[in-house]
Amino acid sequence: MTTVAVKPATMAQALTRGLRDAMAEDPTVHVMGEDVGTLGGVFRVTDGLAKEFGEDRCTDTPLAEAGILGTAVGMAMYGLRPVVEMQFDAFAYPAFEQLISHVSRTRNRTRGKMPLPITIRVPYGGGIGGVEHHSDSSEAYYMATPGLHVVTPATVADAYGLLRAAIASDDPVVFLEPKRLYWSKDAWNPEDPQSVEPIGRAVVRRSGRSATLITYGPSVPVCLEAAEAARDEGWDLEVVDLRSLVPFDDETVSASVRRTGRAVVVHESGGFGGPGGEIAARVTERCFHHLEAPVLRVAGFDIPYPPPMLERHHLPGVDRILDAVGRLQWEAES
Amino acid sequence: MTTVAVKPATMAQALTRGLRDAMAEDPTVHVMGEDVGTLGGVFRVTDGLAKEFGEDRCTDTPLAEAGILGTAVGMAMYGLRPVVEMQFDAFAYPAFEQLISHVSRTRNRTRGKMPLPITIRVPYGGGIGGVEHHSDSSEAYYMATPGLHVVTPATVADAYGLLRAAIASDDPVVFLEPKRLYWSKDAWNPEDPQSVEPIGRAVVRRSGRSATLITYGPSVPVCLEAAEAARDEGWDLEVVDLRSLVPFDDETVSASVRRTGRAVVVHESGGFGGPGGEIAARVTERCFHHLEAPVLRVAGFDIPYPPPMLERHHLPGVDRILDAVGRLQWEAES
Amino acid sequence: MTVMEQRGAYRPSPPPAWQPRMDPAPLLPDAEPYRVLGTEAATKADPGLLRRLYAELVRGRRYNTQATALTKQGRLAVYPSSTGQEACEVAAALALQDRDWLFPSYRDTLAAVARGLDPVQALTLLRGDWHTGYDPHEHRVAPLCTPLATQLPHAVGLAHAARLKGDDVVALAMVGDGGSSEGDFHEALNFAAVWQAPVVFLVQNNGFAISVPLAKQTAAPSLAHKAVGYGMPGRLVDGNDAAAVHEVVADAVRHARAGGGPTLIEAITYRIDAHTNADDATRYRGDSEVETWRGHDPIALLEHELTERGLLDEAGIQAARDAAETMAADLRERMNQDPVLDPMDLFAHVYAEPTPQLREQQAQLRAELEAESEGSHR
Amino acid sequence: MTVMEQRGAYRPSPPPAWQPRMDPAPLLPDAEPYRVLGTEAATKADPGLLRRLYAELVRGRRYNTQATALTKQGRLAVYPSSTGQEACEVAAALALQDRDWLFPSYRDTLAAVARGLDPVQALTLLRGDWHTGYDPHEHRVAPLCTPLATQLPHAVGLAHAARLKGDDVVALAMVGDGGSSEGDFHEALNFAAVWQAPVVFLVQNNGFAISVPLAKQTAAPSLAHKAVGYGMPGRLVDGNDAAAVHEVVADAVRHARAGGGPTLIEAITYRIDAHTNADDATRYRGDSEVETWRGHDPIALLEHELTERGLLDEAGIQAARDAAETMAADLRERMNQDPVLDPMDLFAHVYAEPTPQLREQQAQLRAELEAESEGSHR
Ligand SMILES: Cc1ncc(C[n+]2csc(CCOP(=O)(O)OP(=O)(O)O)c2C)c(N)n1
Ligand SMILES: Cc1ncc(C[n+]2csc(CCOP(=O)(O)OP(=O)(O)O)c2C)c(N)n1
Ligand SMILES: [Mg+2]
Ligand SMILES: [Mg+2]
Repeated sequence: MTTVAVKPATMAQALTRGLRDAMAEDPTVHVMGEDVGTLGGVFRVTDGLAKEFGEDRCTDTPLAEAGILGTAVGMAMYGLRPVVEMQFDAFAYPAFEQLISHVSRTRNRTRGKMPLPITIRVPYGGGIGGVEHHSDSSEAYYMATPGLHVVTPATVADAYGLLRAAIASDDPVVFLEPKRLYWSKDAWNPEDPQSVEPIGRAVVRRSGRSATLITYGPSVPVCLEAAEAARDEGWDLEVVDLRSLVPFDDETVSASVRRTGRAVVVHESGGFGGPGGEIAARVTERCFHHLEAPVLRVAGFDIPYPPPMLERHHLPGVDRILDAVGRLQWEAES
Repeated sequence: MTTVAVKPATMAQALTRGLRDAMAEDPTVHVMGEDVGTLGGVFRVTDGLAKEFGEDRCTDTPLAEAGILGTAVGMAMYGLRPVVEMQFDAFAYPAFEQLISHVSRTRNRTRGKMPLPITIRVPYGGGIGGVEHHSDSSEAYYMATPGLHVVTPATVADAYGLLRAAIASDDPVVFLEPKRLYWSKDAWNPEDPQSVEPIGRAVVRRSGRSATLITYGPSVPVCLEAAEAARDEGWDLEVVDLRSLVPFDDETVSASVRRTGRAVVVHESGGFGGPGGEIAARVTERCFHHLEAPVLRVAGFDIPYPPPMLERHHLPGVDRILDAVGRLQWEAES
Repeated sequence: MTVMEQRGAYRPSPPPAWQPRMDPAPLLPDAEPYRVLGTEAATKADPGLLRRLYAELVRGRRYNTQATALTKQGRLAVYPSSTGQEACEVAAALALQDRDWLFPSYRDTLAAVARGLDPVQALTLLRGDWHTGYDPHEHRVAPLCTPLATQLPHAVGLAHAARLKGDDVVALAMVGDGGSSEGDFHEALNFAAVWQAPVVFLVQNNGFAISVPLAKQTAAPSLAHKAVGYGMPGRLVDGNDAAAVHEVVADAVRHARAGGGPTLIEAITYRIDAHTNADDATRYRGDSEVETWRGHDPIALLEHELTERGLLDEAGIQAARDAAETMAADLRERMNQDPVLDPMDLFAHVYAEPTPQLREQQAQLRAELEAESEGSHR
Repeated sequence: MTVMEQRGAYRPSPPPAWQPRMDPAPLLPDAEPYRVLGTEAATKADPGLLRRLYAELVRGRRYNTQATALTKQGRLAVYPSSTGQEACEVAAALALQDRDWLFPSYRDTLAAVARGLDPVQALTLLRGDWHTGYDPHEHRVAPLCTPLATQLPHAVGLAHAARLKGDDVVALAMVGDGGSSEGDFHEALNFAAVWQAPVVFLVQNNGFAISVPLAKQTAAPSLAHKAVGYGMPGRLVDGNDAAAVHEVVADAVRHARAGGGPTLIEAITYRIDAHTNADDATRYRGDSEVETWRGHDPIALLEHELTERGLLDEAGIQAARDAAETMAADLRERMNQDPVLDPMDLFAHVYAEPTPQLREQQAQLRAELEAESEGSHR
């Protein structure tokens, strides 16, 4: 066994590596989307793939998202594993009919005869100063659509592992890539990537006893930061990174909340009708008698994503999270 | 004051009347969609409007939902009040980009300079033996989209009142028409329709002391039936009809749950990521110390809408509601 | 370099050469729909093929009437009849090879049956049973597609995938005149042309989208004229002339198989029945229009040609009729048996493996069903 | 009536008469893009108009360079330059009347400014400030549209509404070659043709959609050829020839205003700069292509024509340049001032009245801001 130096890699690099390894291992994996070929994608995640595997395996499509996903459906029907890139979150909307009416349902419609192993990569979320339509958090739509898996990495290693698992899945997976973590770095060895995590397992990123922060994707680092800051207030916060919104890991989440007795759900997507409602409701159903306070939510406001100059007021930050933790009825304890 | 005989009318008739009265009162109201003109719509809700107001006011459009909603946006920009019909729930999906990226955001984008008073009528929900794509409950998508109002009537009078309020609203309103209530009848006098209710107020349809059923649209009659059946079990159930999902009437709902101490949210839409999560979470946030048990949810399963021959197993019925009520930890009481 | 810096030195060059990528003329459809029956071309048609088409048309018509009858008996939830359009349905399907794929819309049960699908399995959707009662891979028939035009990009993707794999498979995608207005129509045709995918698009222009007549659907000279905007050939054909439809589709299939790329075909036909059994066509069209089209009936047209030319006699007609009756009797009988559906199957194929959440719901339903069967339920 | 009953009595009638609704020939674009500068047609052009176009082009180019410079100084978040495309931007905008509407895409700031919009207000979106910094009704300029092609149906709807109201207003909708692949393009053109709405669609074919060249976007002879599939005329024009663009757009606007319906215009041009300042164009195209197009620069073309014909002298050029510099200096100065945004405005225009939920969130933010300003926050 040789020890390889572990150098820091960015999440974008890990994703590129994930696509490359999947394409090298499985000739049915095809990457397609706007600008994914020659340019390597606007975030360079598909960089080099067209060169290495040819334009038939990594294809610049015409500019039409429903067409991209719709043709991917047909390709999957013939046995390919398309990995589709939607250039930005809000530009996936034109493909919603194909997504809801076909991608999510064809396996069910054909009684298992026509599975659609399609991975839909969606760079998502705000915090990068993007103009309108470039910062949406649209996971609520995907979660409400049975037949889809919905996953989102928060670490460099997960970006690789979850992407490999998504591409290997025989079901369609919406793979949400937190844009503002693309350039986040971590010690991660591309020559020896960690084993692929199965889809559907949450992970405790930080153990704590006072309360649980339930979060995912771009909000994970924010929650970890909040947990550090909370030590000054005397709180020892646990942070659970969901990684997969569908399927949902009730076991890990409930176990944590039963331990701590208090929970705050944190995400960037709008609060009303957003993922937090589902999460809070199911945690409450399962842990009611362990709860010292209602499960609270810290989310984006219920507004269209604001312009860059105001986004910091919209995004859940450390202070807003600590405020919510402070409202977890600590008086009850003493 | 003359007394007029109050004859029973169907919900479909009340809707037709609502459109007609709105068009007669306000020449800027235009109805448009597939088959709304000559045919009067596949549910005959627009019956007679083209004849009375001309094809320019009630227009058979080409068959393209994004085009219908997109041109409605332009018409609204010029001062009209388009009332758009989506033929069935699942056929609204092609219009999602226009809905999310423009309809819901143009007022905000233009700092109030370009309001879009568009009403989007969507016949929705199951229970009518419809084949696939004709029975979806898609309210979760609409609720998660800030800038839209989302309303749904459960009674003949509300169908008229809410539709008038929706058309009069200066904001876009997604108006969900429960298909299986189209032919439900009620004493309602079309010659003297009740005053128009403002959007955003829930109503207690049945008072009770044991627990609150929180519901809307097609599930309201089911909950009322369940409440009757519950008397045999010794439960006196309160039924709250939300009528408006956005804005949400926290006041009425919380007041009811504080009174009863227990609640079940009932809807036909899928449970996971569905409206019930939001409702349960916000009720819990507001009523935590009044709750004897977690707020439970009775919803459609997390599956694509099933074929007619199996839909009765999918739809929340009286038994399933009573089962949930039975799980509201009544032991705690004694 | 600002404008002013450029000045002086600058001598404008001619515009970078503009070249249309191809001559549009050959892409344009003929002014008249192509016909075979009753024309010189009919004499060159293969008599065996014509007889086969005839038998299938008769069977197809009988299928339509039988299925419509089944709606009245409550054995079908709904049936969108293709009476009057049998030539499009049948001749197009028969123009395919076995290895080719068909992408039907909800109205195209007949085309699916003509490809060998079991007539009962083809009706599960419309019966209220599970959507796709057949294995799409068996006869290479995609699920009957309800959301209009959404099957077109599927056909393009499948054909493209086959071509990448080196299989000489062609996909035939069917859509209505109304469906041609959807964005998916546009995107599918464009992808097909850019990729030179082996797809044939067949638009059955039957004059109506439910109640909406063609004139409210498009202002184009013909739907086939849309082809030029994608850089593919457009063909117009008399959709009630089975021989003509077969020839035009077979040509396009051959062209696609040979690597020539996609074709858009518009077949001019007419929907004799209402949109479905639930529709009342008298609300939007007059009887005289229907009568005119009855005078151009696809079966009668072909029967006339065949009998005039001595290729079909009373016995042959009777044989076709008998075969159709046998099919109808079988269909009737089998459709009169209640299908047995297992409610637990609701969870079986949402994912390859049910999620933990679905497993919980499965358990809940199982308990409910047990309670129900024990009669212990309320 | 079954097939067998029909038989005997049946004599097939000819197919119900097929008539193309119009002759497609006049709808087809010419094989060569229309040009004015350097041709005979230029002598007939109005010198005043040409001079006005020239001044606006010079100003437009300066706007592009200034805005790009502002991105480097961090004063703009992003700028999609239209350098090389100024003739399309400016000439098209000037072909409109005051009462007409412009529906620009995100690249068309210049066209909006040419309509009289304040140069700073036109940039709020790209600065990171609120999206639409101007009142769309004031200069009849719809918000700059980011989701591609989605503005096209808006233009159709507005034009249709105006026509219904009896106002002789025309809408000009701008879109790129890439945007023409979107379903919304198709649906908008179809609605416009069916409704005979007074809209003009101007496709700026600048050769690329970010990195994707036209050949991967379409296989059509030209994008203008798409027009025939909708039943509207298609026109091809040299997009770097301001006089030609103005004439073709003005013709189409007149045609629309007179009730003739929509027109699709494809302007052949080239994006000299990268897609935006954030893009690296060297990854997908070579310098020589760019150089070729620099030789067909819209400003130089017009300047050459005007000076050759004695309609412009050094003083005139200097005057245009000075005006452009004045605009640029003003833009620079005003863009260097930090805009003051009120965070509470986040809730002001989501609805006509904030919902109770938004009022709660408003209160929360207000409390946070107060705590922050009191320095009492963590
Ligand atoms: C996306 C979508 N919108 C609306 C419908 C409802 N619908 C079913 S059939 C039909 C008319 C279709 O007309 P056409 O495409 O001409 O096919 P035909 O029925 O004539 O065979 C409509 C509007 C649908 N199925 N899908
Ligand atoms: C619906 C949608 N998909 C993707 C994008 C991302 N995007 C922005 S510009 C662009 C290329 C547009 O090309 P074209 O239409 O030719 O216009 P150009 O940039 O050349 O002016 C893309 C893909 C978008 N804005 N909207
Ligand atoms: Mg039709
Ligand atoms: Mg372009």
